[in-house]
Amino acid sequence: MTATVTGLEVAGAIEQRFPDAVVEATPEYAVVAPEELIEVLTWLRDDDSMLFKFLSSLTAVDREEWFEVVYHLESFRTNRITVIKVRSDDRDDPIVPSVVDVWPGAQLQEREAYDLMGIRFEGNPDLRRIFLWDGFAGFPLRKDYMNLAGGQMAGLERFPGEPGLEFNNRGTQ
Amino acid sequence: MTSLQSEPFVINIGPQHPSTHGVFRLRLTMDGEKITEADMVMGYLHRSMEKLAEERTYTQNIPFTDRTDYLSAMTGNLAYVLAVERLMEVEVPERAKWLRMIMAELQRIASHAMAVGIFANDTGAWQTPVMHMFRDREKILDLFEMACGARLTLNYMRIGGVSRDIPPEWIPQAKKLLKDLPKKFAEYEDLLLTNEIIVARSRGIGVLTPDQAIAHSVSGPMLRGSGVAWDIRKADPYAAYDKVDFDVAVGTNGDVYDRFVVRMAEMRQSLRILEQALEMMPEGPVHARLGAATVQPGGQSIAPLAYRPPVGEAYARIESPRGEIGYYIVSDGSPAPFRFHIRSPSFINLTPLALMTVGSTVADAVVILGSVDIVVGEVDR
Amino acid sequence: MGLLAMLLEGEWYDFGDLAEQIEDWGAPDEAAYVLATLVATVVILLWAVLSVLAFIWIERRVVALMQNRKGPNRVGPAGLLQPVADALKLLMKEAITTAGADRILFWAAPIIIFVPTLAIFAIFPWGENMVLADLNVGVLFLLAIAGINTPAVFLAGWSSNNKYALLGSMRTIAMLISYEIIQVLALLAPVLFVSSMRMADIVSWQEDYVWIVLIQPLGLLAYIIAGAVEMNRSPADNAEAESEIVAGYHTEYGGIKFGFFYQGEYLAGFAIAAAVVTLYFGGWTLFGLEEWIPGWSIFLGKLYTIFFIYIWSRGTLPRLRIDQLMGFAWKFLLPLTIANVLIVGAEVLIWRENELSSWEALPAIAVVNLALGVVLFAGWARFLGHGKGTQAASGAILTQEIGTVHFKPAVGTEAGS
Amino acid sequence: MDETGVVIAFWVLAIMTIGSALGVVGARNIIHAVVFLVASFLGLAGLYVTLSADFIAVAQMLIYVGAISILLLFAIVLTPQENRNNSEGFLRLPALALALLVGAVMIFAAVDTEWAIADRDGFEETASAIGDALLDKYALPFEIASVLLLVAVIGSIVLVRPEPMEEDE
Repeated sequence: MTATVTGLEVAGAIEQRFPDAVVEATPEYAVVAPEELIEVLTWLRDDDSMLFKFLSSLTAVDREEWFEVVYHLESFRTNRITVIKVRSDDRDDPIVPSVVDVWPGAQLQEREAYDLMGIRFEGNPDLRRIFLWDGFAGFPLRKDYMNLAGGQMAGLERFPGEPGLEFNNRGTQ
Repeated sequence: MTSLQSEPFVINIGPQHPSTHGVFRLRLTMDGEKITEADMVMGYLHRSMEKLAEERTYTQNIPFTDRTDYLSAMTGNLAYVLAVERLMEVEVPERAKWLRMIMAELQRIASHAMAVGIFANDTGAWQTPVMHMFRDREKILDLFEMACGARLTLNYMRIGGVSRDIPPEWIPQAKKLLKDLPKKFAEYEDLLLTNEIIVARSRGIGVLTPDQAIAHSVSGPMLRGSGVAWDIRKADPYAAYDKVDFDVAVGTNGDVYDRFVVRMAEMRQSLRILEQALEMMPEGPVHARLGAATVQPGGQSIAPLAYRPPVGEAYARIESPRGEIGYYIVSDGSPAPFRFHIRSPSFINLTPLALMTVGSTVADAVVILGSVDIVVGEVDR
Repeated sequence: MGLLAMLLEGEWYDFGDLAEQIEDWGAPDEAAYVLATLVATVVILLWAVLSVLAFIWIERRVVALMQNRKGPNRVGPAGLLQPVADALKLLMKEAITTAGADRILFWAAPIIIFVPTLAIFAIFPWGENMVLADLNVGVLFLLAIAGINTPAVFLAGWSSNNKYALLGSMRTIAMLISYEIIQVLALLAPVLFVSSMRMADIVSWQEDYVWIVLIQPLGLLAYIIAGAVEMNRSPADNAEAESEIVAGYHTEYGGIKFGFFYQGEYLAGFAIAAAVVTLYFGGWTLFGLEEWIPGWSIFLGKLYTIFFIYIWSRGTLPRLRIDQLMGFAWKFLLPLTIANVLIVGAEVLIWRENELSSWEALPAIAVVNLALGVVLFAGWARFLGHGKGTQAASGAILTQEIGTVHFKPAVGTEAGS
Repeated sequence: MDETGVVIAFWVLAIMTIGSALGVVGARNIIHAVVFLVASFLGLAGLYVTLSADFIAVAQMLIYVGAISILLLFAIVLTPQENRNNSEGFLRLPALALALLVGAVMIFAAVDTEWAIADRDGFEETASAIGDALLDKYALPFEIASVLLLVAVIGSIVLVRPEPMEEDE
């Protein structure tokens, strides 16, 4: 079975090595400060106790107050998986250090994150749109991308036919 | 002696091209026959599934997962459904686990047959191997049709189990298929594996060392072709993989030929799994009881139309024929996922394409692209 | 009635006799000669067009059967009218000339490619003395005409102003030139035995002694491979490798111009098959059977069987990369064919010098050539590093434990041949 | 071969050869010039046939039309774009006059001398005659020519071989 290294454990390990690198730690993930991100991730990859040599997936999430980039790391040798996050609360120009030097595999995924979410990765040599054409205005995956006049936000408050609440066909109150 | 003045020569392979397996463009800058630069242009099939999924309930998102990797819809369903079950801590009944594994392995054989056939076609074998492999793939698709009514975009799995149980005559037909497939695989192996020209066209081409493979987040037959024995069915057994005995096929040279050999060997291992699974599959329900079942107007009680998973996030990954397919679901308690991210193996396996093709010729670039075995639906999502 | 009787009598098909026949009817002698050649040319042209149409159908059915599917069966009974439908479609298609294309050359290229391949059929003996042009440099004429379409292919590629076409034509020229040398050397062996280049002499020699294929296996193998390259057929269809550069030098050609290319490819195939039959398989003779059956039906029967080999290889074999193909020609076939010519020269010399009777010489020559052929073929392949190291076909390792690395690449990059 | 057929063939081929030769000079596009050159080679091969030199005719077709034309085409493809086509030289008129002068002299010489018409008619086999001549009477020149060709081939390979330093950059 792949052992999951919980956010707290990995945060504890990082704390010893980089004192003020961890911003927040929960059982599911550990948030690292953007300034220390590259050193922490390189250490996670190379240190004998960690050996997280495989970047499984890199995802950008728009949490409305801030942007998050989530790194799922796997270690083949020790068969473990962990989640590291980094945040940027600058809404109009979020900048996050690029991990392409740590894992070249992140190249396409960072371009996708930039293309769909608008997060600029500092240090990525070839950061351009990957799916949409260059002239495309806006970043589709952002929560406020499709703000229609009536304030309709992305997401579904409730679904038609949900028991207990009276229901009208538009699915909104 | 001043060298001849020659300008670089840019050639576009795709988006409409017989061997790009879909709308995918490879812009090659060439110096004569040698490639000096390879740039990938994608997005022709980008439907922005991740945005659409935020507007639909968890159950309504299941059909999306078939349409990413439409050559292996079962594994797409399975990965998404496992992620949501991990989020909602749902316990799946035993028979459903076995059914999921059987369907995923059948899908792996069908998808690898397609990949190997198209690879032989890329080397110029004029569709003969592909036609033979289509004949076997048809039988598997008939089995899917019998189980869930569809052949390609199956939509067979549900959160907490599978949509319906298999009809009684399914297992005898599956067993008949399992009896004659080994003969067909033996036929392919001596038709293709030792064919002088296929060996000459694929041995030592597009080599990827294990460190490069791991560093470029490559997964699946490409990773195993480079000698790294990593298979999530063994490393993190899901469904019922821990109850069956099978091997992981690993290559030694990391070239196009080894990926092709690994896929052929994996097809045989899937047969082994299926033989054991068809014997050991227990009886029982195929769908977990989930929350208050809403009563449909016709009086038939079915699973609730939608669920509201607890706030939090979950990441589940399984071994699809193309590599590690993963679903990262973030839930904010509403009936629709807050963030729905697909870790698609075809997309990430393309990262080292430039590394592998630069320096080789156009003919090799096509064969290397064939060995990566991309499905553009999954690349562009 | 005289004509009908003559038709059935059986000798009418001797063009030589046909000329005297017409003279008896009192036509001036030049007119008889011209008329006989005209009739012969029309017959050959008709045969060429009809057999190409027939073979389009046969090939698609045969390759379909190899791929366990049906092949054309919609148009006409069992799809027989499919080639006719294709031809009509091509005729009616709009003749597009790409922008920026070199108009005159764009239109001239298909003609320049098609006409020589038709001209080759003039030198083949179809029957007793049924040969349109009885040149005593027959074999050399065959090579010269085959050489004409090399510049024509370049013109087609260059004038259609298209990247794929240019790349395709460059590849084709490189292939054609290097395999032309192999053809010259391979055809030298039969000429050495017969010591004449006249096709009729070669056929009569094979009738008296033995079919050259029995004493010359290596030469035949080299010529068949070179023939496959000459007509861009399967192991070497780099010119229009679909999976790579779309359709090679005839990418931009539509309509009847593409029809000419398509027909030219089949005719080149028939020409190579006819050459193989005449030079190696005893032309129209079949151990004395030709007294009863007309010579040309035997010739056509053999021709179509040899052509079947090319259909078969097209249906199954994948394509060699262009540099592997060139490596194969220069590093492998060239030394072999030169050695072959030397061996044959020595044998003929020994045979001529001490006047051995054909009963002693021929079996010995056959055995020597066969043995040497096999030894040279395998030995030279081994010498060039074929099959070992990176060339070995090996299976995958099956393992249970996870996370371990089994990477041990065989030394050296892929060998050229 | 009787008289009338050969005479007609000779005149047709002569006009074709001269015409395409003029085409080579006059063609604007250099690729057209090469095509005209190949046409004149073919015309020449035809003329050899009328002189019943069959081996030379077929050899001419094989060597000139097959190989030399490719050599020329490759040379053209490798020359840089700008100085490819015939440029408008101001020497056109003087060159024309000179050409006419030389032409007149040659025609006068051809018409005026008494050619010793060979009385050999009919058609013998020339291929074996050439073979014998090459190998016994002219064996030495034959060997020298082969050595020359060998040197040329080796020279071309040395020129084209990529310098080692460029190899492992």
